[in-house]
Amino acid sequence: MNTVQSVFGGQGAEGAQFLSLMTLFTVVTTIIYLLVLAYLALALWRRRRTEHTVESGDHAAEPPPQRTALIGWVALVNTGLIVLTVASFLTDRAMARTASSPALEIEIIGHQWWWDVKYTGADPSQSLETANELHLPVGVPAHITLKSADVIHSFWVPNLAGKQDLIPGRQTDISIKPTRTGLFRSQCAEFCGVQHTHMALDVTVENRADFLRWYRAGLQPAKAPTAPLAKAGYAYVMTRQCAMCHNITGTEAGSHFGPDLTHLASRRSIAAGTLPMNRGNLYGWVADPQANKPGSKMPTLGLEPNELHAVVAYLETLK
Amino acid sequence: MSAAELARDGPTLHGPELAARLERSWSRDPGLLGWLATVDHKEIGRRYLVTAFVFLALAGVLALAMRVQLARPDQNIIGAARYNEIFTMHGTTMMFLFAVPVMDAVAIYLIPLMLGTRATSFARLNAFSYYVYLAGGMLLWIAFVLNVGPDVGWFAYVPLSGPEYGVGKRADIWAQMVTFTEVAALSVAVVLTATILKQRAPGMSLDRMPLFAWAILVTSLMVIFSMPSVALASGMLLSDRLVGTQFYNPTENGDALLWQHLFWFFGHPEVYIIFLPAVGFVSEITATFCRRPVFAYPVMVMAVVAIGLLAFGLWVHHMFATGLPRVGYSFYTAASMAVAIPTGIQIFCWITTMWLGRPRFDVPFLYVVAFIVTFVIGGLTGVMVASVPLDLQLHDSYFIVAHFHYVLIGGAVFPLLGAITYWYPKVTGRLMSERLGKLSFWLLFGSFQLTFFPMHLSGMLGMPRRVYTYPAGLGLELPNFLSSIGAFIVALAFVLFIANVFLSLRRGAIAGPNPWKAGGLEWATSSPPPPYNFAHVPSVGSATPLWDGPLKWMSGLRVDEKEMLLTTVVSARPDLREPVPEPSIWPFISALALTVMFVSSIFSPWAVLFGLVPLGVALIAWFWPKQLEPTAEPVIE
Amino acid sequence: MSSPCRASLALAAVALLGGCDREERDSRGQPVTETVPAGATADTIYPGGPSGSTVTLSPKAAAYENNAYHIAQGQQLYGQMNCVGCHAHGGGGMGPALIDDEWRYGGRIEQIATTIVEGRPNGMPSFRGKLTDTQIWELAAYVRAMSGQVRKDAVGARTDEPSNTPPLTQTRREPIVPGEDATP
Amino acid sequence: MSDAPTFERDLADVPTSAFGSRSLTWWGVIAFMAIEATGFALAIGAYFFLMAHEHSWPPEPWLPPDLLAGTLFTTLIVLSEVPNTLAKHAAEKHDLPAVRRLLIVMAVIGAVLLVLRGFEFNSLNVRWTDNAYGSVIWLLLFLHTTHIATDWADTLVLAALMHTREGEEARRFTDTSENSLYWRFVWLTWLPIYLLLYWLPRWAP
Repeated sequence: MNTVQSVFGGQGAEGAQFLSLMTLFTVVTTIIYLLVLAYLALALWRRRRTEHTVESGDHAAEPPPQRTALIGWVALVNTGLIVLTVASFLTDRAMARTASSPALEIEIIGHQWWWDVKYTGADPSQSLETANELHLPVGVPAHITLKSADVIHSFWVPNLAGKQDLIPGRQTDISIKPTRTGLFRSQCAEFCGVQHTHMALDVTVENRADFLRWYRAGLQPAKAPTAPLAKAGYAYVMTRQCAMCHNITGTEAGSHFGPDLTHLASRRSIAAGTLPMNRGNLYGWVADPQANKPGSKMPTLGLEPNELHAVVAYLETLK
Repeated sequence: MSAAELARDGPTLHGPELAARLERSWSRDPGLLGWLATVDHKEIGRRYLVTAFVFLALAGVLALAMRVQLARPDQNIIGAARYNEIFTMHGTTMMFLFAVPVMDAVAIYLIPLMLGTRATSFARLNAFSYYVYLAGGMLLWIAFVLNVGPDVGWFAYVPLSGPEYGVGKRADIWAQMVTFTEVAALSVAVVLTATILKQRAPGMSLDRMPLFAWAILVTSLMVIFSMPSVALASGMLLSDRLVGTQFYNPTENGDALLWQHLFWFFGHPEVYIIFLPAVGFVSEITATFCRRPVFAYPVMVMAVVAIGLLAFGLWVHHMFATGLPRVGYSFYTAASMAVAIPTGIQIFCWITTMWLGRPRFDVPFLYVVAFIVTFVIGGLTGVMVASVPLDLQLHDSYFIVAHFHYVLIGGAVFPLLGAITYWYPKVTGRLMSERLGKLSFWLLFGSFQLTFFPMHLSGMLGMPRRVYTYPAGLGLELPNFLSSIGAFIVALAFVLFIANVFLSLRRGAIAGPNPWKAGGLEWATSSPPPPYNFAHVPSVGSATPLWDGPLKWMSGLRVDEKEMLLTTVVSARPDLREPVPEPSIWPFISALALTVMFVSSIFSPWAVLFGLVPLGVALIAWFWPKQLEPTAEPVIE
Repeated sequence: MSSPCRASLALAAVALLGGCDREERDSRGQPVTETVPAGATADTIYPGGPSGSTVTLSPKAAAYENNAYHIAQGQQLYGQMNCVGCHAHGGGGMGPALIDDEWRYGGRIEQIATTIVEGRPNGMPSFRGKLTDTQIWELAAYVRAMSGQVRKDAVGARTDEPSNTPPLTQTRREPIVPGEDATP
Repeated sequence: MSDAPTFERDLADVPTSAFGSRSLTWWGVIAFMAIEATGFALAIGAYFFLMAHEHSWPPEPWLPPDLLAGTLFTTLIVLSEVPNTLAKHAAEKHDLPAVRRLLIVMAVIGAVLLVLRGFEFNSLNVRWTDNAYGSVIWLLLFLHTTHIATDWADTLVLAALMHTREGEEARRFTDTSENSLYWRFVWLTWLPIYLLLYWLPRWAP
């Protein structure tokens, strides 16, 4: 059973509350279902003593025990539903309570087929922007503001909490309080176009120390390349197509239309979960993105082999 | 001729001679023109049924294509763009071109027979509705073949289907197809409502009406009050895409949620519009095969009406994840839970009918049992997703795909197949084969569970809806593989069912008027019924006329002119003799003019104006009254 | 029943033949020979640039001119590549207006493509090497759509931005006669 | 059915046409009214939904529609109820000459109303492409205009019909009374739209 992307994980406070409510619902509904099946089975295969049919002449008869049974059944169904409704309402309030004291402010902007993740704090100099990855300190309630830049997407980390849509022109939010560490995978849940399938987000819940170490590393600009091949790659990236769409903090590439590449090499996947991060996939992606993610906004550049080696070498320095 | 000499049925004129004369005045002329001009509800009902099943087969093939693509992880048999087109076509065809029209088909065919009348009201409007529906279906599928098929999902959320991101004419084709099918469904709803309220056999007061007629009445009223919502929404989407209005443009104070509100205000009643006729089928089949009327008739009627009303109050449960205020959501949770009560009552009443009666395990009854076993699972998963915290995890995942296939296939297609097997002898005069019927039933029931139960699991393992592939290692391989295997067996079961339908046309046992010894009025006429349904007007004394003593009749309807009896709404006392419209080619021509107007309005908004001229001419010709000989009827009654 | 079926099948067959290129979604873009020498000049963005050869009528023009998918991509690129900065939403500003039919360097798609690749004096930067071939042609297709020279059914009525340009479907102008060079 | 079936009653004496809810076409008209009423209600719902998004209604620089054409239109359409009711009573009394005259009057009124509606479209002070406010205002006016146009065409056809020999037919009088009923529905749906289009922008804060 996978623990990376599943509602059974329950590694978030909201996820755990979902599991307990789901168990209650499953138990109650299973009992009701078994009652229905039992009554159906009995009705179909019981030994007939009395029968009220056309053949027996009194087909219109409706004996009183059945009427009281009907009233009893309605009462049972009503109580079951009331119990479930109240339980659902209480769980909903409990979930809202974790939202009352957020300690971490995050803003996620959905684009056609990738996630722009910004850690917006009170101090602008401490704000960090990354793409397609989300790091959360365990035990710290995070308040995520959700916006969309184009169509409706939906932010859903099954292991941690329920989903919320990202709607253009509106600002929605979600509060997540991770309770156990782990590596999780989130996927866009609202159909948003050709590559809705490859719009994933790698979620990492770690203890506070690791989180702060990652955060401080993220704040650092990209280091200038030293190796000659990486330098050639740097020259290509800065002067050709890459700089027109991507941002690499600390270099002239400053456009925000494509995902932020400042710390690309330290991420777990490429192109919003399309390919796991390794050298071979980097080559495959940069050489021909349209083959791996057809319809993606990243064009196939038609790089020469030497340019390809240079660019990949440079990208690998962006730790 | 004065009123007295007009030929009328009665003691002086009955039996074969009457049948021959009625046959002459009620049948249409042969050939293509006659075929296009028919207003006989039985012919239109059959055409609706055949067309709806053709669309079911087409959409089913698309489902198989999707399952092939999803059988193994990271497959690329079908590209992303093509897969999006396929699942959009599958959803749109099943919802708009199969589910609603097939229920209309059976209702159009059966309601006049069940009510003991000779035709539906507004017979020409009925014919018109079929051609408009056919044109809508052809528009969608010809566009799909021409690589212009919609790829924005069957509910086409804006802004993906809007002018900026809904590229080309794809979403326009979808929106215009919705306009076609909604005009057709509204026309049928008007026809059925008027027929049920005004044309019941004398004595069939509201509390003696068959439960299927109640279900269709409530369904038609739901169509009348919900379909304008999707008409408005798709009209506004078309105007956004073609003339630049700003309804859904977030930057010009439009709102993407306006589309979701308007669409789901129609969307949820839509799924009950599909479900309630199936409730009618189950009630009729259970009554006949348990040899007694359904237990607690008034409670069943109130349950159907309650579902009809509640369905309008819970559309926001489709929008739990859009960030609307949480307090509002809890109202919709309660409303969504409440709609489970009438359904629960109906399930209880059906099973009590089985308890009190003596069930006969023929194929229709097997489908009813399969309906109860399957639909209750779907209903209970529905109760789960009615709760906000659960829905936030389960919404837009394959859990929802499992839920709605359980309630739509389990809740509507199983009763539909049972209904077809049950009324097949009335339509064709021959019984379907019991052996082949049971084989295809068990194959379908088993493979259905194999296909759709694993989807609950793949949904909870985080597989979102509408993904054309999924990565390996998430535990999704097994459930998806099982679903794909199951899908092909479901297809095989359907092929067997269709084979049974065609084989029994010639090799089925001769059925006669009432093979199942049922109690409804439709079993009082011959199989297949003559064009005029009943030689004389039947009069009803109880809810199951054929079970309560010999049938009594009323005479006096004209013979050489098409005429039927109107009765008062509540107690069905004879009220008026209404002439039935003659076959006419004009409904077909009006539908053609409407099609030209709608399709060309996708390409230029002026077409709406210029298209009105031919449409107006055709409608005038349609409504222009037939030249009655002035002396035939005394003018002042 | 059979004759109408045969008629509808024949109709469907005929419809099958008329394939619809307006909707073709080829996101990769055929790897076509560079229409202009694409030497890796390390020049930064500056107006004018070396006067390359004017572009011959390229076969790609047809693929992009009336294709809804490419025009929509061009529309998004127009916003992203900051063409709005000088040309606004087509009304012009520092740069010339694009929604009229005054073309200093030619109104045909390949002439617009050349303008984007070469850059022009008085401020139009050269995008050679900055954008892929496909992107340049998509931008050129969208610019033509803004001036109303594109079939109305290939263009969306509005964008999801504030509505300052009249809807594209309402700006109907007679297309420039191909072949006749529109430079004044 | 071997021998003659037992007959309970003979229906020869049952009338063949009647007015009001006894006639089948009355139910058809009511059903279509229900459809259009739902459509209008939802369009008005969309109006309020979009209004909630604006800080001011109509949004800045746009002015509310001018009152002249709209008010003229409303007074005329309300006044048209007089000939409309007369036509309905005349039809129910089978008074053919009166019905013929009144249908002509209604047709002329319909034409004048459509001309006034043209001026109304001109006096909205906003284009449908300007913003959501403009779009929803044009939508409401366009929906009601199709409403008037369809009933006007129906009145024209009915007027022509009543002038032929067909006019004496009992069913045609039923059609005329139901057409008047539908016209009553047309101007009843106009009143709320008139308030929303012309007065709410002036009253709203």
